[in-house]
Amino acid sequence: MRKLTYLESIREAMQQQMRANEKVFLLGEDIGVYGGGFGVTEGLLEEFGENRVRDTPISELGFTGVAVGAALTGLRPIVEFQFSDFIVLALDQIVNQAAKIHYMYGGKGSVPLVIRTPGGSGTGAAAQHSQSLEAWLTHIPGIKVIQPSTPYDAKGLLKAAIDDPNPVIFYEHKLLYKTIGDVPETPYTIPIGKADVKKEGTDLTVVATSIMVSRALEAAEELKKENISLEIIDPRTLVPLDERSILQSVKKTGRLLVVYEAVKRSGYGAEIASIVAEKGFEYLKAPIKRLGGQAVPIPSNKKLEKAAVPQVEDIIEVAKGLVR
Amino acid sequence: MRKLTYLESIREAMQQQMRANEKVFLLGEDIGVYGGGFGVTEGLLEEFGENRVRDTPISELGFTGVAVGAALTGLRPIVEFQFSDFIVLALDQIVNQAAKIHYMYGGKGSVPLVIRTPGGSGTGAAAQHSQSLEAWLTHIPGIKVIQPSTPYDAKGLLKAAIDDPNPVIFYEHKLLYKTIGDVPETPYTIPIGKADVKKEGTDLTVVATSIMVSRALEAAEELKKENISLEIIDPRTLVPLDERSILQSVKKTGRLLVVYEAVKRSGYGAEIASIVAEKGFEYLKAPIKRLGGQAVPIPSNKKLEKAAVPQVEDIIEVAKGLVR
Amino acid sequence: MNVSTQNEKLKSLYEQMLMIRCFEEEVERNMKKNLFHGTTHLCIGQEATAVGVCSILKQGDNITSTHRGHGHSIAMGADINKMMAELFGKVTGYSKGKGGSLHIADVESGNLGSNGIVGGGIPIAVGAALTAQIEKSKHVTVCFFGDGATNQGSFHEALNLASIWQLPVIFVCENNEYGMSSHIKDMVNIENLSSRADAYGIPGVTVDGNDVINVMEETKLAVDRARNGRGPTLIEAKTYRYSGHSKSDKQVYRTDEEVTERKEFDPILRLEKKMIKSCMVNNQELQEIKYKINQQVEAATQFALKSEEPELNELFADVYA
Amino acid sequence: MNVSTQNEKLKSLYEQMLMIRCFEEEVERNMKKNLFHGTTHLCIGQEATAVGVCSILKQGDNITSTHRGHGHSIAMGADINKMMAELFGKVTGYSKGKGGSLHIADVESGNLGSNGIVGGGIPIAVGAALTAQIEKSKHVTVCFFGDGATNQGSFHEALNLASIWQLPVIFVCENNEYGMSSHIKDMVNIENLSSRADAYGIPGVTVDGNDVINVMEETKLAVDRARNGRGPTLIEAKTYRYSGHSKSDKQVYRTDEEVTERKEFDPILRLEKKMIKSCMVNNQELQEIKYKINQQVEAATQFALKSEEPELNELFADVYA
Ligand SMILES: Cc1ncc(C[n+]2csc(CCOP(=O)(O)OP(=O)(O)O)c2C)c(N)n1
Ligand SMILES: Cc1ncc(C[n+]2csc(CCOP(=O)(O)OP(=O)(O)O)c2C)c(N)n1
Ligand SMILES: [Mg+2]
Ligand SMILES: [Mg+2]
Repeated sequence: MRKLTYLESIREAMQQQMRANEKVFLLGEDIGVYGGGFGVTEGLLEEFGENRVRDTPISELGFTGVAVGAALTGLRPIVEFQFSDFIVLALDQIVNQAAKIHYMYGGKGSVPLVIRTPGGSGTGAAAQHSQSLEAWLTHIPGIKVIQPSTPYDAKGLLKAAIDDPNPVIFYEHKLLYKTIGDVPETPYTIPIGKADVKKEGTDLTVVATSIMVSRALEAAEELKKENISLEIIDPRTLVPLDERSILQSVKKTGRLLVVYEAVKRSGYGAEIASIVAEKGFEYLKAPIKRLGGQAVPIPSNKKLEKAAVPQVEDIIEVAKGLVR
Repeated sequence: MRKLTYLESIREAMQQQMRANEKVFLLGEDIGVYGGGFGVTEGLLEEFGENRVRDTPISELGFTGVAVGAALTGLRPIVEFQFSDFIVLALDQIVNQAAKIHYMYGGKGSVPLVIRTPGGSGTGAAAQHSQSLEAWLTHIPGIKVIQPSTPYDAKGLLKAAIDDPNPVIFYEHKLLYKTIGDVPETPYTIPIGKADVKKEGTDLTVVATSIMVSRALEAAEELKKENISLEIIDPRTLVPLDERSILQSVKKTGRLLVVYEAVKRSGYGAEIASIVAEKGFEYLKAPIKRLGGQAVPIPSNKKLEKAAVPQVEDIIEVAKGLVR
Repeated sequence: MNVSTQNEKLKSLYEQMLMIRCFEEEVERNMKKNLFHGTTHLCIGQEATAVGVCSILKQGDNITSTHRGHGHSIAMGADINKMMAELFGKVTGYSKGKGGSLHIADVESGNLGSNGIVGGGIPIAVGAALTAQIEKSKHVTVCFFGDGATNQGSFHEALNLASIWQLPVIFVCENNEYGMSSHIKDMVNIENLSSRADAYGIPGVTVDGNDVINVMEETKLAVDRARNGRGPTLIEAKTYRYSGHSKSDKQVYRTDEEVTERKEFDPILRLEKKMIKSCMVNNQELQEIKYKINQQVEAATQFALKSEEPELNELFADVYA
Repeated sequence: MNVSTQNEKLKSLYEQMLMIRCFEEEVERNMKKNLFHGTTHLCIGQEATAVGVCSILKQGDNITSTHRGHGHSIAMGADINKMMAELFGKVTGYSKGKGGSLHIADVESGNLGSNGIVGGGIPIAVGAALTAQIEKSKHVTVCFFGDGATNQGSFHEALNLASIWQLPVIFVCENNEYGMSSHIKDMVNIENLSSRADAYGIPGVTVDGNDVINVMEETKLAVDRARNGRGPTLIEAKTYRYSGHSKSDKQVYRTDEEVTERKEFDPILRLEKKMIKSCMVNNQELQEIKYKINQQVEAATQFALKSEEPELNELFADVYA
């Protein structure tokens, strides 16, 4: 099948939706001639013009609010934040406005807004450019939160996000942009709220998100040699969450490890672990383990940066501890 | 002993620290002649003057940044947000600046900043004035998060916060302001990171925060009649968290219920539940339950507003289910 | 327009302003009787701005409003029964009782909503104007906000965006001199807030917000510019709030004398005088109008009282579209 | 001051500017060799602003800087060995290798820090000025930021706060015409960013940011006002960035011709000409200065290369003070 990078598949999803629906347009800093912070929007200005690919000033709160207003009046904006850390400047419009309008207005008015932004560490960009704050948005009713881990998932989920009548946050990962995978050319939708079993296994359920999916798969390869069989589940969408797939897997394996890059404390993995501790308790043969980021700002030094978030070796070690 | 309201005890803590240390000053909207959104700062302008009790424009991001800069250069600002929902506008300064400066600068420079703000629902103020977003801040390394539930705790913890060399978020609760309790007049400190067993019991550990502590105590009274004995633990400070006290209690009771007002999904109760699911697994005789806010924006209608967050009856019902 | 239509127009403006006044006074009575759960922000004294501005708008135009939004909603033709019911938290209200006073909206009719966040509506209005520009609909958006909101970053970012894209939006700052308690003179270091328009290269004008005619005239110019693709305008309407900021306000930050003084410039009385002077109406007719309108607002309270509370399942409805 | 001291002063300004230029060129070489983990933002072409402004400051004064902050740090007297070591992520760096290029700071010496958030440092500078006012220390704070930052809400809120409290802070906008790729002409609808000062009732002035003397003169006036309790000033320094925005910049948004054109106004060459014209130095002396400085920056790279990586336990240090 045709191969695309994660970055290209995101671009293609936007391109195809923009061709299909002229209400879809892009808005963000340097997304035009520069092609966006990481090059995701390269070429789109040429095809769709300045009216639909809008370079904004450095005004995150302002242009996010503009997108909310445009969405409320019938357009379908896709906003890019160069780094997900900058969402922090626009949260009033995302959390107090976009997420609540439909409810506060008693079911009238909707905000079909997509926010795309790369999270994660690994580029040496330090504490203000490397955070993973997706858990924050999962705490807010009225928003959907997506975190694709493969080129295939990225394209199908972004189409779903653009077609969705609600505000959707689409978390990309800097280190995934160059990863390659099979991606059909024709548009397709992956339903929001459906997890994907990335690998079947019998001894331990590993729920991993974003970049951690590939690290978990690597760990699984290693552990196979020691006859330890991991089942790896990628929720793909955090809100809504496919609890059933996770619980079914834990029912089978009796063990759960949740792996995520965000700071372990109060990360979304805590929600997943808690759901299983409540609804899957009788399946459990061992404590629920979480592997998450250390409770430190992300340092710029490469060695420390790597040590700040889970790596393949960490997953192997904890997995062994759980099955033994 | 002398009785004070929760509100008065907070005011007294500020007043005494301002008398003891002229580097302490207040800044926020309408904290002067108006006395602050809920009257907490009433009278302080008269005693300390405009230089130390500063009314700010409606510029949450700006005045929070000003506080960060003042703290970084040696003062000890206490910032008031009229409603905790508005912190959302200032998170860049709290999360990207204040929380990370000491680390990003390699241990040089510190930001002794206190942010006081009321969270919670129950006043009919609707979706943009009733949120409980404390879990967000607990996810950020470099900040401490405090959530007092009684007048006594409020005074001692606020003193600790003001004396602390780090940024501290101090979450008050609108419905607690008028509650009354014993409060010594002389200044005292409650160490940050020490939970309080609000009631001893044997059948079920209930970890409750803020307004939920008193609701849990009420529930315990009711359940006593049915010979169900709850042990109620108030962490008081979410970061750092007193894990030991919680685990010890679960070891004794074998059962855990976590009760919090914030939206259940991704609330701090998920972190507490996950810690016990990992480190207290062998103590558990039953699934870990969480009672949190429904996944909805807070509605203004009184009946619906009440139904959106845990009430005494909910605690009673879930507690019974757990011990039976 | 000829004299008689002009007179009709004036009369309808008067009735709208009076309706806002009487509605707010009824709300104040109900609030004092503790009939509401939650607070509300009254716009008594500021009626001319809402009515003067909205009288210029056409079908398809939009507004964004604030926490002090009852007047804007009524000036956009809101049903006062649904408004009062919303304040009572009843299912017959604009938001089925789930939004309350702070969140009254009627998107279809162009009211994109009140807002509980000071400055929160400003970028949203710019977004609505962007839709109009992209869809070439010729519709304009009016963005209401207070003097205090001009110190929010959202004000700065939104006005700049509207200017560089030359969007059809009119920024209407209702300068009632105070935020909650702070006087605008202590919160900015400039004479007129309208001068902030210069920072964005757009026209700025200060009008007497208690003179409905003045408000209309300047709004007309701004709306015409916007419709013709000539971009945004900042209008500062100087006015004054009579009631406290909200339910709990003890008003220690101003004197009774000041308030009494300001009432001499009451927008409704001024229009009344004008209408009587030009013999458009006589006192008896005015009495009849007032009687009629008070009947309507009392009926609104009755409607609200008779209405049902929302069912419990409403709690879970409308989280997602 | 008399001629000879004046000449000495000029010469030291020249050496500082040259030091910044050579340091940045060395950084660029190291970056091209992929010796760094992470990106960096060079200020080549903008040296006169940093040096001209900081030359006016005294012991105890503070600055806040930006992502493009190497020049500001050097102008504040930073140790280039520690700076280079920081870029290499070594424990001998200003932040023990944990902050990198974006977060170089030296709080004791008055550098309150570079900042990765555009506009993030502006309110922080105002806070430092508030400390000076409350403690009556007579110290001033200089706040550096770019043209793009003037569209951030933090700019608006911070300048307003500084004005209403008349704080001793000087806002220095380095207008190098571009954000990352967007030209400031497309991002604002006004001629001079300095005119935004009017929105806050403070003095605003535009200077030739490539003329170190001009920068110094205007900064002196602003600093004197600030020290004497007469409040903040906004200085717009028009300059130009020669290198790409950061490592990854392909610079498709501007032509080589444009860049070459701009280099005619090079701040260092202009000062060089001036110094030679006034016979302060001859070409040979200049060569010696350049040689000396290049020795120092190469030594900085050597120092960094020889330095140790931080220990793993450094990961957990410094989270809390
Ligand atoms: C972001 C934010 N900060 C603070 C508040 C609390 N608050 C509500 S209204 C108000 C004063 C607003 O003043 P102004 O903009 O002049 O409007 P007015 O009340 O005079 O109509 C304040 C501080 C809020 N609702 N939102
Ligand atoms: C809040 C925020 N938004 C976006 C960015 C990404 N970014 C880094 S530098 C830059 C351009 C800044 O332009 P300007 O303020 O003119 O400074 P210059 O780079 O020209 O020195 C952008 C968009 C950021 N770091 N922070
Ligand atoms: Mg006002
Ligand atoms: Mg620039």
